[in-house]
Amino acid sequence: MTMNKYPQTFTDETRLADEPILTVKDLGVDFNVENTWMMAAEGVSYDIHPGEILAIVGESGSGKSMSSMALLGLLPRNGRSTGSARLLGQELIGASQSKLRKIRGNDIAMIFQEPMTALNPVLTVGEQIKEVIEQHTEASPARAKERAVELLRMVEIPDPEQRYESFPHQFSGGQRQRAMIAIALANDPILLIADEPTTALDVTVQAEVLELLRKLNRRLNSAVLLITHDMGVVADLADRVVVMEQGKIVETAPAKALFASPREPYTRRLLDAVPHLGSRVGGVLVDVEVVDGALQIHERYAETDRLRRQEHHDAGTVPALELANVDIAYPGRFRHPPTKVVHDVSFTINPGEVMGLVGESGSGKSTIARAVTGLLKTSAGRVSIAGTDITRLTTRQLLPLRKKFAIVFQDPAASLNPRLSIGDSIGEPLYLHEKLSRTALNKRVEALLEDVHLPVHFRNRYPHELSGGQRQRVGIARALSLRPSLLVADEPTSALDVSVQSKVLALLQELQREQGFACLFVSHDLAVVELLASHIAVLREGHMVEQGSTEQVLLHPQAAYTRKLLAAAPVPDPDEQAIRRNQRLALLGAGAAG
Amino acid sequence: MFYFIAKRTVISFFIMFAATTLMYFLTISSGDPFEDLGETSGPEKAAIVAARTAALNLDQPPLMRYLLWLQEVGYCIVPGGVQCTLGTDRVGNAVLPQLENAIGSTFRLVIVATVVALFLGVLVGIVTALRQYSTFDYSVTFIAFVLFSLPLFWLSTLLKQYVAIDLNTWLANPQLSYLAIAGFGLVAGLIWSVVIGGDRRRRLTVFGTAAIATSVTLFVLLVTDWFINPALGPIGILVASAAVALGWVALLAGFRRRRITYAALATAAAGYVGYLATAPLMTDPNWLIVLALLVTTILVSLAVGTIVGGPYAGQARRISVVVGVSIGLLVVADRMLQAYPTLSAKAGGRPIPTTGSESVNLAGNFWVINLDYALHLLLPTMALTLISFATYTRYTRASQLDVMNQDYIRTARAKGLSERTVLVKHAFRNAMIPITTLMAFDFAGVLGGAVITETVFGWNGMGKMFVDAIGNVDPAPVMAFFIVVGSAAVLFNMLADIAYAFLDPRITLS
Amino acid sequence: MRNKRTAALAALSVGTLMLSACGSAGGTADNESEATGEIAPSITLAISQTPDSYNGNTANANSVYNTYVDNLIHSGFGAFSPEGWERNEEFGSYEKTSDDPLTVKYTINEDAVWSDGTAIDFDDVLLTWAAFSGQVTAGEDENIFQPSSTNGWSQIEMPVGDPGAKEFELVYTEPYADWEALVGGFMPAHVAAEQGGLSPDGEGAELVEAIQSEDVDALTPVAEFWNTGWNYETDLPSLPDTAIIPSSGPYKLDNASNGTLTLTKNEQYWGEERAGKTETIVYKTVEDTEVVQALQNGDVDVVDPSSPTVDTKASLEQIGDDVTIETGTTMTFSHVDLDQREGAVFEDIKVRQAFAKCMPRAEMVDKFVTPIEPDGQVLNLREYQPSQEEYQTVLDGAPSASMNDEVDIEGAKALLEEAGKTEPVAVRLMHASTSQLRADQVALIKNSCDQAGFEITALSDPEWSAKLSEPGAWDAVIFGWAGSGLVASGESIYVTGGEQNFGGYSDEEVDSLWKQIVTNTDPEKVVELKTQLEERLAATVYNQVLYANPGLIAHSSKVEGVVINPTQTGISWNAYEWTKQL
Amino acid sequence: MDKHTNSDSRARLELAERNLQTQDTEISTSGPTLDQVDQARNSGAGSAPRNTEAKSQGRLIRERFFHHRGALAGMALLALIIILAFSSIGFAGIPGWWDKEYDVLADRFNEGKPTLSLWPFSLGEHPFGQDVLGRDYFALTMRGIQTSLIIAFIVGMVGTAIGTLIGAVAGYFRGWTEAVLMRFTDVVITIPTLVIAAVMAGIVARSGIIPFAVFLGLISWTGLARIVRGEFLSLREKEFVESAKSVGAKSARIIVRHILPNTVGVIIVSATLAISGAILLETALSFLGLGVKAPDTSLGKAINDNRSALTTRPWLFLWPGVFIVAIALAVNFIGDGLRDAFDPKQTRVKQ
Repeated sequence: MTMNKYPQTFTDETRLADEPILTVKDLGVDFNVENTWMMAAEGVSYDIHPGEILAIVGESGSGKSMSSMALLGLLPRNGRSTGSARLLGQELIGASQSKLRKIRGNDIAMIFQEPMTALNPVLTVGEQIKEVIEQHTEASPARAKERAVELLRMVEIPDPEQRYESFPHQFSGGQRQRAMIAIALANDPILLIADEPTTALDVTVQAEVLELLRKLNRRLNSAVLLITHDMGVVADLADRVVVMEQGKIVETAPAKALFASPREPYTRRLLDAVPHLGSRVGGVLVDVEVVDGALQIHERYAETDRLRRQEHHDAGTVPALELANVDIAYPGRFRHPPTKVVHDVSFTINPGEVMGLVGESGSGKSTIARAVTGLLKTSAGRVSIAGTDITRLTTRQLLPLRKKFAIVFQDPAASLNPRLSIGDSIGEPLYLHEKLSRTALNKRVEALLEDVHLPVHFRNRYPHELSGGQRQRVGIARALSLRPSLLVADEPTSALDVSVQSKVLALLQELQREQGFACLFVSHDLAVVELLASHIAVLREGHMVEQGSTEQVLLHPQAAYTRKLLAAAPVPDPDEQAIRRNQRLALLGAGAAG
Repeated sequence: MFYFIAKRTVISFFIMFAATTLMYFLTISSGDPFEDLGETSGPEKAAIVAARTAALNLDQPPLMRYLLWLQEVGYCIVPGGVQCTLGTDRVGNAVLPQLENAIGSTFRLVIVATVVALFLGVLVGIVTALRQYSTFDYSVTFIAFVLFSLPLFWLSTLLKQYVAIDLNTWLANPQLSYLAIAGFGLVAGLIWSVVIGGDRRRRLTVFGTAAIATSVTLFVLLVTDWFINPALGPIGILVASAAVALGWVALLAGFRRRRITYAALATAAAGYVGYLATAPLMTDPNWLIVLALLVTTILVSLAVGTIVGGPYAGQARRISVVVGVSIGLLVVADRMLQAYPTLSAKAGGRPIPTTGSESVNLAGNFWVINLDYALHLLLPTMALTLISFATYTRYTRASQLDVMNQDYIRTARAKGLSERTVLVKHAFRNAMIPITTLMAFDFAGVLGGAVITETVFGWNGMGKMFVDAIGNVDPAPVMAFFIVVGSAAVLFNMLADIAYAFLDPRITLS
Repeated sequence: MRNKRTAALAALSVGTLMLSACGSAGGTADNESEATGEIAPSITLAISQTPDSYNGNTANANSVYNTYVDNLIHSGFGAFSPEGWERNEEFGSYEKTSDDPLTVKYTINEDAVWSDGTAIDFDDVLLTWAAFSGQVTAGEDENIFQPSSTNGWSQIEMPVGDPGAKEFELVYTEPYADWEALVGGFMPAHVAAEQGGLSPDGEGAELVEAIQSEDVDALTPVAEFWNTGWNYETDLPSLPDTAIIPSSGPYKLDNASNGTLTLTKNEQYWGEERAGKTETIVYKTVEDTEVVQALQNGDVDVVDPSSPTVDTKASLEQIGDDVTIETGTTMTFSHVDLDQREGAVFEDIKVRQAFAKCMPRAEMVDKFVTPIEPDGQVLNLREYQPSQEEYQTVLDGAPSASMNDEVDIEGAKALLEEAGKTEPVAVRLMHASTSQLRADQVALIKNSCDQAGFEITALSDPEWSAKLSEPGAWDAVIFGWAGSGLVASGESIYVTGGEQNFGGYSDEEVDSLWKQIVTNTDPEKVVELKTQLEERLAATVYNQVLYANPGLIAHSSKVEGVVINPTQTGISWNAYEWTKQL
Repeated sequence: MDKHTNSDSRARLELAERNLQTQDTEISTSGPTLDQVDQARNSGAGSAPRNTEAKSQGRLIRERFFHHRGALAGMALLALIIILAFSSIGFAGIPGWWDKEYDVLADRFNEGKPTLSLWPFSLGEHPFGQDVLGRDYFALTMRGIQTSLIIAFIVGMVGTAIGTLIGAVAGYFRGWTEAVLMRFTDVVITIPTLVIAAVMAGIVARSGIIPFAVFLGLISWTGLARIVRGEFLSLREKEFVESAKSVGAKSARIIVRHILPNTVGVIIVSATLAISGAILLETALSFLGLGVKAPDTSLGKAINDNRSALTTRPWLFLWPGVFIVAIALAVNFIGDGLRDAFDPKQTRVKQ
């Protein structure tokens, strides 16, 4: 492609001088909510140079997304932007829609977070790529289609000719994001804005997409403005980092410098809050080496762990939870056979242990969590809680047993009934099982609120008045209200910002220490699991791939899948991440042989 | 697809069976089949009672009567030599022929009303969504709610009085004072300025332009006796064809690609030539000729699109066909308008009828007869349309707003697509998906509404058949009506699901 | 920018309209014929129900709307005109030749033919006798024909004659008071014969033979055809084959579509006086409530709403000079029947009289009649209507009948006291639930009679008609009877145990009077007997009659010749005379 | 109408999230209003933002509802009509301020023409005129409004109760229960409401307006049943329901305490629209002669009885019609406001 992308005012000369291609100065964004202008971002200034990857990081509500949308004039109707943003000297803020339209998709392209919703469901992927080419060039439809196929090939979609005719829903999540990238790159933009491009993806897919972005950045020399909350991603990709909080820039620094020595306290706090994979066990995959393209694995721990288990067994400890050869299937309907989502899974959690159950989406980890709490029927095998097999119990028989286990859900917004006050929500299990008097109930609820560090008067509030972290604390209080011997936590922190996540995790650890319950901790995030779990089980597509002590699994993974998973998780440290990246590529290169 | 249809048909069959059972017993227990004989004296009464008892099998227990009726329906489903009658009414006449006769006019009414309501409702709904929270939006919302709240027959009665009778009186002697002309201009200006919106200056410009244009047009039309001898005429068609061609290009493709614009204009030119060439054929055609001309139009348009469109042949062909068919419609409209004076004279100078579905013994050419159909449809369609229109407007508005907030619209904008492409290509099709479901729902509702409309406007359709039969406690016609309406409801639901799957590739029929 | 373009589009679209106006030069509009004195080819008459049969003599098809059409397509020896029975000499003549046994000699006009050219003669008469007499039976007295009634005809012996004869004699086994109006309803026997599988040739000899030999097997298919073969499809989507529906009147059936029936002039019609003046007469089905707007809009030319209200008249008047209105009273009258069985509220004649005294009849007339028909009045007789000339004579001869012309609350109170009623007398007054008029009438009665010591409860019932013959379901009931102008038709209402004697009234004198009336063929004697009957019915308070319903017709002022006809013949009785100016 | 219910939901969510997020870091006892947040920011001081003032769900809904101008106008209009109808001629034996009764006959005054005059305002003897029998048409219209409103509210309540029950049971229990109930709903839905009403109305109408209204309610639940079922299908998969199940709450408790309160918006909106639907249905049935029977009266009956009076005595036809339109309009606007209030993003429209 030899199209000249730069406006006439811009010559090769200036480009060579490495002038910034985008200069943002004092950018502000406000929204009109109920006739009040509310600030979403202000005083945002930064430059981007050709070929550079600039990351804007911040937690939710930091204004990172909206300030980027403002660049292209894509704010919602009630938004307005002030300040200045110059693309190669052209002012973008306040430019007419027709002028901006010529820039969008052409000079500046965007990638959005949710590839499913960001692609039009009723148009073929090919059509959606083709139209952006036709919009900005004089290419004939046939030529545009050729180019679209070429782009699909470039983003590594297999069979691009056939996939051209496919609809978005026929693509996997990663492929959709690739298609989105193909759209963005269709006209060789000078700047690519990637708004949380990998947040919705599994780690292994994320690693691939990040790899693709890096490759394309290098090949096309487009600058990338990366908007993300994930420090791992930043460490993996960014050259320079802008940290935002509450609509303002806190710190701007080259990536390495920022991670090595953050200047601002906020940045420091943020970085501290991010769990670092391998921080507890001292690294990951340490015993895996690739020597001449072949894997070398040291096996040390496996035996020790097996022996420890045997000890427990011999001592006659009744496991808090024991799964034996469990199958779970969703019931079939007329002409549709049942779909089996969990195959022959067995594991044991002894009292006081925390078992991390890890897997990507579709691995069946949440399904197991629900089966363990009696919300789903198993189709085969045994689920014993404190020695009682719950799979054969009727609802009535199960009732007294329910005091022994509890569950905390992923989405704190969805797991609390929006129409019940916090107090009622927390008190419900007590009300159902202990039939307490009003005053006794109130006392217990107050105590529980204190346990999870929430003020007592929150009792009378409703879930929507609480932040995500507070809601999750309420969820924990509710789960622990009956002092269960087993807590099932289903991704309890994955919907939370990192700083909040660390607090909730700390709380969980604290409570676990105090109360000594066993815990099945379900998560996709190995770093989080590492912090809490003494044991880890890895699931993939319903099959148990590997289980063992945390050290064993992280340091000496047996299964190729575990290794892949470990290698794909980015760590918030550019240097380490660079090494891990190479390690991952080497592992991939070594193939699935291991 | 086949499996889906087969499965739905079987389920629908059982649902219909259960519903007919319910309906049958409700109907026969709904009153006294001899109620009308209360004021009849003498031996006639006994004779009628005997005859009616025989025709309705009133000497049988209800269950037997139901089984007998089922048997009659069975004859229609299973071909077995016995004539299909759908039972007999209370004077012993077979119901099927009545139904066949009634279906025609009812469906003509209901389909025209649905199509008009759908078209206008979707159009206005989209505009209100795009102009959300504008004066236009508020006005349409208010009007839609008023229309929701109107009792159908109250509206129909008012329409007859103030639209048909008064308009007819005016048409007999079409005159307007200058003040009235100016008034119409002002109203038109107001509407356009509100529809188009923008800042104050733009509104004023639009208002002025539209007001003056409307007033002048009205004045010219009146001065030239257009309302007495209306027609578009060759010049009108020429101008209108060009406008239509440019309009469709603006809406569907934009003027960026010259070849497409040329293709549309070339089609318009071909259409105009065709109009002049076929003039003798069109003075008194029949449906076959009209159909043949339509096919020819489409073929010629395709050819023009392919030849002129060049690299953009695909899009050019589509637009050419739309332009060609639109010009065909213009020609038809022109012919109908030309037939107006003849029809008006035949109707004694009162062209808009208040009752009936067609003029009887109307000797006239193709256009006169079809204009007569159209004018008879005018009032009942208006009544039925207004209420459905309100539903479609609200629904479309909501759907369009929902779609406009979707991420893929933001993506489309971020791609730098023109607003036209965003709306027509990305938003419209998605916004139409929920409308398909509404259509199925609304069609059944409109069929129900036809019961009232037909009675008010003196149509001999299914609605009237139903109302009469209910009054007479005469189950066979009621059931025949219900079989049609129920089947239509079931069928339209199925069609809606198929349309849904067609519009939304994520849905597969199974 | 976008908006500017839209504005331009708006202007453009308006401009298109503007330009197109110039194009109207190409129009090929017919100039409307602005002729005066020319007669329109068609007159449209609105009727509220669709005619359902060519043969209006069957039980199922005996409706007034069929009569409206029959008037023009079937001729007989006479018909009821507004002035009463009127002979139709164009069809034929008749004379009574003997009183005992009653014998009438009929002669059909030599030229009288069906519109298909077949002569109207003896086979038609014989088929009519066969159909109406109830004497052609299969098995146990089961009439193979379904006539609307066998009254009168059942007393006639089988006419004797040859196929093709134009003259015939009818001999009655018992005298029959309404013999004049009885004979009519001739259907084309040659069509019935052919459709029933008999040969139509030889002036219908086969059919005549079959009837005379009482060959039921041969006649059954003919009877079946007579019963239902002439029915139209419901709502008149189309007519049957015109070959089976020939006309004997000034017009013949031409076509039908969607409930609209078109008659054209019968070219074969032999007469002159009754020959049609307008080319086609169109019957259009229009609901009563919609006729005014239809007339105003010119959709129809003549309307005959079946129960006109004050508003019907007022809105017609409001249309102005374009519409001409005629009013009169009809033969239908409203009345209150009283349950006078043993133990019923009105068993005691004093209570009946009291009820009659408080009945606000003048007020009802004021409210419901005079706004429509200014000459309307309170009705005091049961067998004669004010529109009949005998009305006054009979009324003068029956003093009890006009006893209660004025409301007399005090008198009613006194009567109730005499009857020993100290508590208010509870009366359940039943009426049809569908009629607002009846509800209003009940409201007026309650308003007045509650003052006199009654306590009236309105009993609005959709199944009132079934409940009429249910003793104890009501105490009083308000509804209407249609007078017929016939002598004998009221018998079943008044005699002991009569089928329509819903209140259980029984009076020996009345019973014996009726016996004499029905067999009397002398009109003057009948009037005398009926005068006695009226006196007795009023004196014993059989019921309380209220008023004769007002009637109204309206027509476009361009139409001439329309005359209101209160009898069951209806508005179209003289439609052959109608003309419409263009 | 709330100007920003749709377009800014994204931005609003983000801002709201930010305000709540601050609580996570600093849990304190009272929060600032939006303005206070702004002030705090503008003053530039790094003072810790305080918490947002808590608004209960109910209060939010109320606020959104009261920001909906159409709904407010609808409320006012409906309240006015209800007060007018029930205070003027009284109800259930309690006398009202209007001195004439709807069923008392009187002499007609000036041909029954209305005496209402707007300028100078005066009601006169018979503001809406008199009917043929001289009954005061104002009183009659008021009585009609009472009947129509009673019918409409009963229909709304009965239909809502049945629809909710069937929808809830079908949506919650799934399986055979759902199959049977929903097929039954399909059967009823196949018959257009007007048709089934027309068939049965003749029988019920004679028993008086209450049974008539209950009957209409019995046939107008199908739409709601489907909606409620849909809501239940999605809510029963929600984590808070699983959460309740996991602590052993019984089905009845889950339905009543956990799911139902979350569908209340849909139900209320649907009930409102059922009310306006019922008014129109009653009118349509009256037109077919199958509605309320004399001596009862209703608005539908009043206009149907006086259909032929349109040009001669228009007040008889127009006044009840105006009230029908006004009531239906008011109720529709209230429904619209409620919908916006309960769920600003909801896209469902009146069916």
